[in-house]
Amino acid sequence: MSEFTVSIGGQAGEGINRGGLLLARIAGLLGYRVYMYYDYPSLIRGGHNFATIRAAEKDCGGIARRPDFLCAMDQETIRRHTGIEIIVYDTDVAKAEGIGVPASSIIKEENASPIARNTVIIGAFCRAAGIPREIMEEAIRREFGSRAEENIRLALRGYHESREGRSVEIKTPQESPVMTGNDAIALGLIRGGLDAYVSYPMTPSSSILHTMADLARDSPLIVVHPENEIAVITMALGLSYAGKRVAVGTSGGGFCLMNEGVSLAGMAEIPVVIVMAMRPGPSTGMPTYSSQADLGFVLHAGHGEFPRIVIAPGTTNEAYEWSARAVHLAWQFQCPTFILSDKNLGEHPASTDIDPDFPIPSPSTHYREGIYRRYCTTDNGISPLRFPPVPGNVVKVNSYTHDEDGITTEEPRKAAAAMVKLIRKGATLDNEMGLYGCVRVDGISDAPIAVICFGSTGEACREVGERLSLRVVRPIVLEPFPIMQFAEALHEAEEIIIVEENATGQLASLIQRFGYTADRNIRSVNGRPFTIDELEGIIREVIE
Amino acid sequence: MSEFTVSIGGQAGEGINRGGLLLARIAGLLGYRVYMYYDYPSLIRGGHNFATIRAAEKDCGGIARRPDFLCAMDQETIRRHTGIEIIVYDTDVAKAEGIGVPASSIIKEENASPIARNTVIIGAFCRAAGIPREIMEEAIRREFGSRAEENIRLALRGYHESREGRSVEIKTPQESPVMTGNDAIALGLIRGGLDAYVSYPMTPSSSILHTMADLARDSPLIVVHPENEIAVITMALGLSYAGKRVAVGTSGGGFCLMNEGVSLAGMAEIPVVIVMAMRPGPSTGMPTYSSQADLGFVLHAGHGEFPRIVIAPGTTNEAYEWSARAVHLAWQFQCPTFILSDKNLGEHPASTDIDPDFPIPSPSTHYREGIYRRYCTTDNGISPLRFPPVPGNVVKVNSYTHDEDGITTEEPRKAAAAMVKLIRKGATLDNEMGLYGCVRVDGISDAPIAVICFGSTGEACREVGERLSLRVVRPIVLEPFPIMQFAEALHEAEEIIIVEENATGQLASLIQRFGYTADRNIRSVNGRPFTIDELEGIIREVIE
Amino acid sequence: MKGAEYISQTQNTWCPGCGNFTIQHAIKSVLSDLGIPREEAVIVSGIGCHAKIADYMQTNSFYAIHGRAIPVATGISLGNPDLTIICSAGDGDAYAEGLDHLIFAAKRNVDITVIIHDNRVYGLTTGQYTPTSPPGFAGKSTPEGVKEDPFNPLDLMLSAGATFIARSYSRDKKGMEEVLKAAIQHKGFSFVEVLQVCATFYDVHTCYDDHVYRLEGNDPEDRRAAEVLVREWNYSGEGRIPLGILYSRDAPTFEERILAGKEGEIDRTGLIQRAIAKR
Amino acid sequence: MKGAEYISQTQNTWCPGCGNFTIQHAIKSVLSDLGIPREEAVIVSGIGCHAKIADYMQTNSFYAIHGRAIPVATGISLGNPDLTIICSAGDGDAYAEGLDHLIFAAKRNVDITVIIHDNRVYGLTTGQYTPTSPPGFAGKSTPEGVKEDPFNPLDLMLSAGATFIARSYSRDKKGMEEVLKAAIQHKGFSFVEVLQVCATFYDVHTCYDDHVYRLEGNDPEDRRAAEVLVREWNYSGEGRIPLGILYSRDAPTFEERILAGKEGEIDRTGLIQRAIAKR
Ligand SMILES: Cc1ncc(C[n+]2csc(CCOP(=O)(O)OP(=O)(O)O)c2C)c(N)n1
Ligand SMILES: Cc1ncc(C[n+]2csc(CCOP(=O)(O)OP(=O)(O)O)c2C)c(N)n1
Ligand code: SF4
Ligand code: SF4
Ligand SMILES: [Mg+2]
Ligand SMILES: [Mg+2]
Repeated sequence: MSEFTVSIGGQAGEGINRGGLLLARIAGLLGYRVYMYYDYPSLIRGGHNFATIRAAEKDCGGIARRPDFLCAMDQETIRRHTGIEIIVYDTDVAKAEGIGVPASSIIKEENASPIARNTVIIGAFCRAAGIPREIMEEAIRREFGSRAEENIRLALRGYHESREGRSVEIKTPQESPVMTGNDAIALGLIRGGLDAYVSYPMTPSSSILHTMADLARDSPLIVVHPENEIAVITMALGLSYAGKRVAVGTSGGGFCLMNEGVSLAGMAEIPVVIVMAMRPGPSTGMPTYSSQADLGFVLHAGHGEFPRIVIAPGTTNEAYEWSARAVHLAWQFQCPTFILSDKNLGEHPASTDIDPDFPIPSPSTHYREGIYRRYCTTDNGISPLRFPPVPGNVVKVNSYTHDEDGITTEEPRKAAAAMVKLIRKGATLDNEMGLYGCVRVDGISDAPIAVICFGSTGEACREVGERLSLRVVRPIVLEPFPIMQFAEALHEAEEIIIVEENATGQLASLIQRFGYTADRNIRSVNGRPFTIDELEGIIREVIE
Repeated sequence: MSEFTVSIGGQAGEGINRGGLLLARIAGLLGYRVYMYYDYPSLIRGGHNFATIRAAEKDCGGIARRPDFLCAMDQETIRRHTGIEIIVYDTDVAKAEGIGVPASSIIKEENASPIARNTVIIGAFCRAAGIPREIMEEAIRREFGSRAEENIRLALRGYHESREGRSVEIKTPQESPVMTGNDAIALGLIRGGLDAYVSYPMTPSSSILHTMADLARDSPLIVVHPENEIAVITMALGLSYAGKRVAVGTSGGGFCLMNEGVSLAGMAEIPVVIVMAMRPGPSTGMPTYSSQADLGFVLHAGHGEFPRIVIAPGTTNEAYEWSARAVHLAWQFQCPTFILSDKNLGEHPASTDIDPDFPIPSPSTHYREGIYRRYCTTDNGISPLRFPPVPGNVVKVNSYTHDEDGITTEEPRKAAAAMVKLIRKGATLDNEMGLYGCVRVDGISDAPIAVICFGSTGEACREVGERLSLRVVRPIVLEPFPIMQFAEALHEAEEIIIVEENATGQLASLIQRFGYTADRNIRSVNGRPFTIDELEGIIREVIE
Repeated sequence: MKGAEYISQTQNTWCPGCGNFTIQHAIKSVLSDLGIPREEAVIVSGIGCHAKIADYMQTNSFYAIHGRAIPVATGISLGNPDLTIICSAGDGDAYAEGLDHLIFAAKRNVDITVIIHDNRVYGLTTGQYTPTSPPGFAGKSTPEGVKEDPFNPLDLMLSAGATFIARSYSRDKKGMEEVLKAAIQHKGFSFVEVLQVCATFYDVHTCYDDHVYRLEGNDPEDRRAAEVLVREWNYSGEGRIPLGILYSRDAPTFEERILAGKEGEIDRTGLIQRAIAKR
Repeated sequence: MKGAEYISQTQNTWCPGCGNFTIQHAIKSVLSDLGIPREEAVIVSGIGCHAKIADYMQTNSFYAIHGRAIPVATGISLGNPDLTIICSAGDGDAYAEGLDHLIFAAKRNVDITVIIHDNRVYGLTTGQYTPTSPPGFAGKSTPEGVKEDPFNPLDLMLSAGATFIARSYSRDKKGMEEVLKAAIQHKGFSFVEVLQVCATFYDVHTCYDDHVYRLEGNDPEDRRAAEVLVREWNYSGEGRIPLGILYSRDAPTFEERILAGKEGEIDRTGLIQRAIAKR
């Protein structure tokens, strides 16, 4: 097997995520590129969780097909996941045709914590998949650190009680970290120059907060979790005004509460990066599942009109690099800058190669000395950004329509000038984005059929595109919409298929504004990502 | 003069608005249809306020040209408003070429309150414009009620100190009330079945709250002004759940805070009417001026996807009738329903004929008895709406993705079904809107050049359309977009000019989604309405 | 109605040992005892573990959004004051995200019962500090310990004008039932803080077991005494933790004040005609 | 710097007789007296009449949005704790729209000075009731009188943990200057409630003139005494109204606690490498 997929399933609280991560580590040490999909309902104990780890030759961001192996922690897992070749399960709690080990008894005998049962099962899986013991042990050592020895003992018990099933290929070991999109966003923001992160927990953005809080332990990074999202965004704007580079993170409901702050940032030209992680709505919706239904909202959020940047990375690497750039761009253009992510990108670990020294341009600042006017008129609409104290000067920012000094005005001519300044800044921004590769093309770049998608749907589309020889066009930057690059990417395309995870076709509606109409729309609203086979089937159907 | 315009100007706190209303009453009693534009900065005392009253033969919703008369309370008014034929002013505080009266001295002599100085000046104006004393007196009686006699005395002093200037025509008296768009919205909501109004003050929506609070004095109407806009919308949803027909009102910043509640209303299918009165943004912007820059925001507000209705009335009559319909539609379709208004519609009084018995269909309810399931599946996506207590049943509403009983679900099939139900309801709504005249056509309905606009810009466009023999197409309903009616209205149009009061062309962008591209865009961002002459000039330029 | 009839068929997903079970069953018993049929009771909840009670109770329910259960409940109560409205809110919900609404409900004396499932942690989002977490609490957002001290919600409620203030504990079902019964019967705003043990993220039941005591013979109308009782334990450090009704007084409710004279139907045509006449 | 240098050239549009003038000039004098140059002072304001002070002061300023001055000020203070941050908020602003932030700033002991321009009315929106309007106040949204009683913001602040609580009056400039000087010098959260007369919508200066008195010889560290003083007047009815510093205590600030050990530059590459190594 040059590629394999293994799932692990059980109840919340049984360590399914951790088990999945361990499996991902094992696959990584075997020399595979890995991607893990993690499915869990919004509860703390019970229910049914599962993780599906795909081990492939090349980078991937989607799960391809029915797994080859299943690690079942309970009967429910066996009931739900059918048609799988090799099932490894706990004979103490479940019945199945497959490779059973008495995991619960082993835990009892070893006097271990019940949560460690996953290790026993994974040990059994390693034997079944012909994975060398040393690799298993090394993976456990890395995953569990100080608690490694105990876990190795448990895994070996599982290993010995198991038997061989079907062997996976062993490749050249490599050392890429397996990290989630949220990890990559956190690290990217730090790379981009972040000084502070402010956030109120909300799935699927919370793990950025947790990672940031962890990283802040021994660094000057400031991390604050305030009383609610309104405080988050306004506190962030205060930090930004005082000279800190700051980001916030949230999901739909929390983002609603930030809208007024976004509009303030737009008017007062206070830079801030906003990570907006989508999940299915409306309202509370399905907190632990994924969606792409907030694109239109983010493009229009906040009252009034002002330049904004909306970036939707589609891979973990892109999440890192574009988050770093987002910080730069936000401070360069002094406007709210969005990382539009979702659960599928944010919470799923994948093999990643990120450059800790990824280069970021330093922002240009024109102000030298003399009188400082926060909103002074310039050709490109960008006024020099300074932070108090500016010797001999005051820095006045204002949510009202204001003059160059930041003083409120209601005079029609000055009001129009203030708006013209914002619009001009938007035009400068639009130009500057031409320097970046804002549209990614995968598959066959001159194929007549083009699949258009954005964000986390991109990886599944890419793989299907490769399989079916289609062109796959994915704008990474959605605002300002990179129409030149997009038009070029679609040059001579004859048929357009739009794939997106929402009900009303928000990407379709966006590109329609630029004169591109979809011939076919593929949409999904159940919160689960398209699997690659499923998407392949649907696309095959529409193109035939 | 078969039509005339008079302005009154002075400082905030000098009764400019009241003076304007008195002038409007006078013009009304003279047999004119009147419209008053009121311009004031965001302050309580001082500054410069003015009201411009247009008295015309037919209904109008815009000011046409330089006024014929100016009532100046101070020198600043004379300085700012130039080129006016007849200026009536207070010789005690200003110098001008015109008709001066010692208004301040008169006030002192009469021992009257300084705020009554406007009455003296208006008395002087009446003489100057050849307006019969009896009409002036009758207008004062109606405007001032118990304080009429004192004001008549003051007006007569002004009248006697004045002289004739240029006489306006006296028409057949009529009895149409002069009311603002906000008044009309309030009365329309009540006509539509409103039981409760919840609002936090925010210009230019506040006067709806004030009118409602006043009307609630001797009626079962419930009016609540809670701690903030988040409480407003959630309290409203509580009232709605309990069986009350409820509306809320706000402007951009407050609406930002309501977004989460809007999304909740969408998911839980709780009806509510939201009056969203636009002013220039972003952020605090210019609170007392007007704008049409929140269209895109309102169309996309709230995370996730759900049916919504967005109605933008363009005249006071439309404000009344569509507000009444809005209540009906919101409860019929159980979704957030917006009245998208602005300062120019909401705060400017105009002669209005509204039918206190304007008919509203009664909502159909299919639930009879037996088991009640709040979200039961139906062909048209509409589940019967009942309010607790429902004998023998419970009514469960839920912000999570839910099943027919209102119980949380994360099961992919049920989740998709819940979304399909919402989308189906949207389709039913779309159909139903075909029964209403959602698109208004003025001017020459088959002219090759079509001006497209929405909301309060409509009246100025209509007049210019009539003058220049253009077709004027104005969608009153913007969501669900009435594409059939709109297409019909644009049948064989050869050139499209879009007029809107924003910077980025939000209406243009909306119709672009339906394949209509503007040939010319006319936009404005200074917070002031297009005057008719100004707009005529611009349109002439682009069509020549 | 029997207690069991108030419990829905929905699969319960609270962790074993979770204090929410006690609250759910106490509500059920009290509704049954008070003879309030399920169609006349409404559970309004925010979002969080606690909030799942909306699904689990076979009563009317409004499963609202994080932090906003209280204004929703206020609206329901204004819309139909005959309903028995119980608002189940979390500590993250009511003390952080939506604290203002809690204070205003107390200020207005809204006639609802608010139960705070105070587990002193964000349960559903897997363990961050809340405004009542003890100093130094190391949650996922504060791995080095929280950098602010808790406030005392009972103290805030007293200052805000609450007319009924009580505390219960999720391992004292009987005491909780007594408190809830009184709370539901109290005319006006009833605030019930429950020390609800979170078995997974902040299990301090042994500490509570050691420190709680049931109030006996206190006069809840004695405001001065209430002030002392309320501050006996400050959510940080040690101190005896009084359970029971700490404070109670009579006052007109918001509903009474707002709805006075509002019986009957609106004469719409008349109202509009009168308004027109004034214009 | 001389006092006048703190006043900007912007045309002032407060009504004649408005109490905001006193606050503006007291701030100016105190900044001058304390030798805080204007480039090191930041005025943060919400929206309302009071908030125009941001335009009128020739200092740094962040003219924010209604109700959110306090979290903005908190952010600025965390970003640069060396700045002197004065937050001018209205009673609508800080007691209604954004009450939660006020309570959290007190809870955290954020090192800012919050001045509430409490005119007990929404001035800029032309006269609606606020949370401190007296019972029965007939504003534009409550023509028949407000249907709820005011709360006592000082009492709430004490419960929330504020470390400095004072009250001033806009017709006592000298007293106000003393209070403001102490407030700015206080390390931690300083809450200054100003009874600011609104000349246009709620002019109760004669009533205040009759009832206010300056505190003398009270020990601000005596919490029990503070409780009594704070409740001497409850924003409804009569009662003597104490002016001055009602309460003050020492405590570590939020900035000290959050920023401890955070000096120096972030080693970005190192941080990222370490994170990668753990994955
Ligand atoms: C506006 C918003 N912000 C954040 C969240 C994410 N969220 C869901 S529950 C919760 C915390 C719940 O804590 P608590 O109220 O204490 O309830 P518990 O789970 O402890 O019962 C949060 C932050 C949300 N749903 N909505
Ligand atoms: C979110 C939001 N809601 C409402 C408003 C409208 N608004 C502006 S000022 C104000 C009230 C101000 O009252 P207060 O804070 O007491 O200030 P004052 O004018 O009395 O100084 C309101 C409601 C707003 N700007 N933003
Ligand atoms: S996490 Fe805590 S509060 Fe939530 S269900 Fe489990 S024990 Fe209960
Ligand atoms: S309305 Fe009141 S608070 Fe506002 S400026 Fe005038 S007097 Fe001052
Ligand atoms: Mg909790
Ligand atoms: Mg005020």
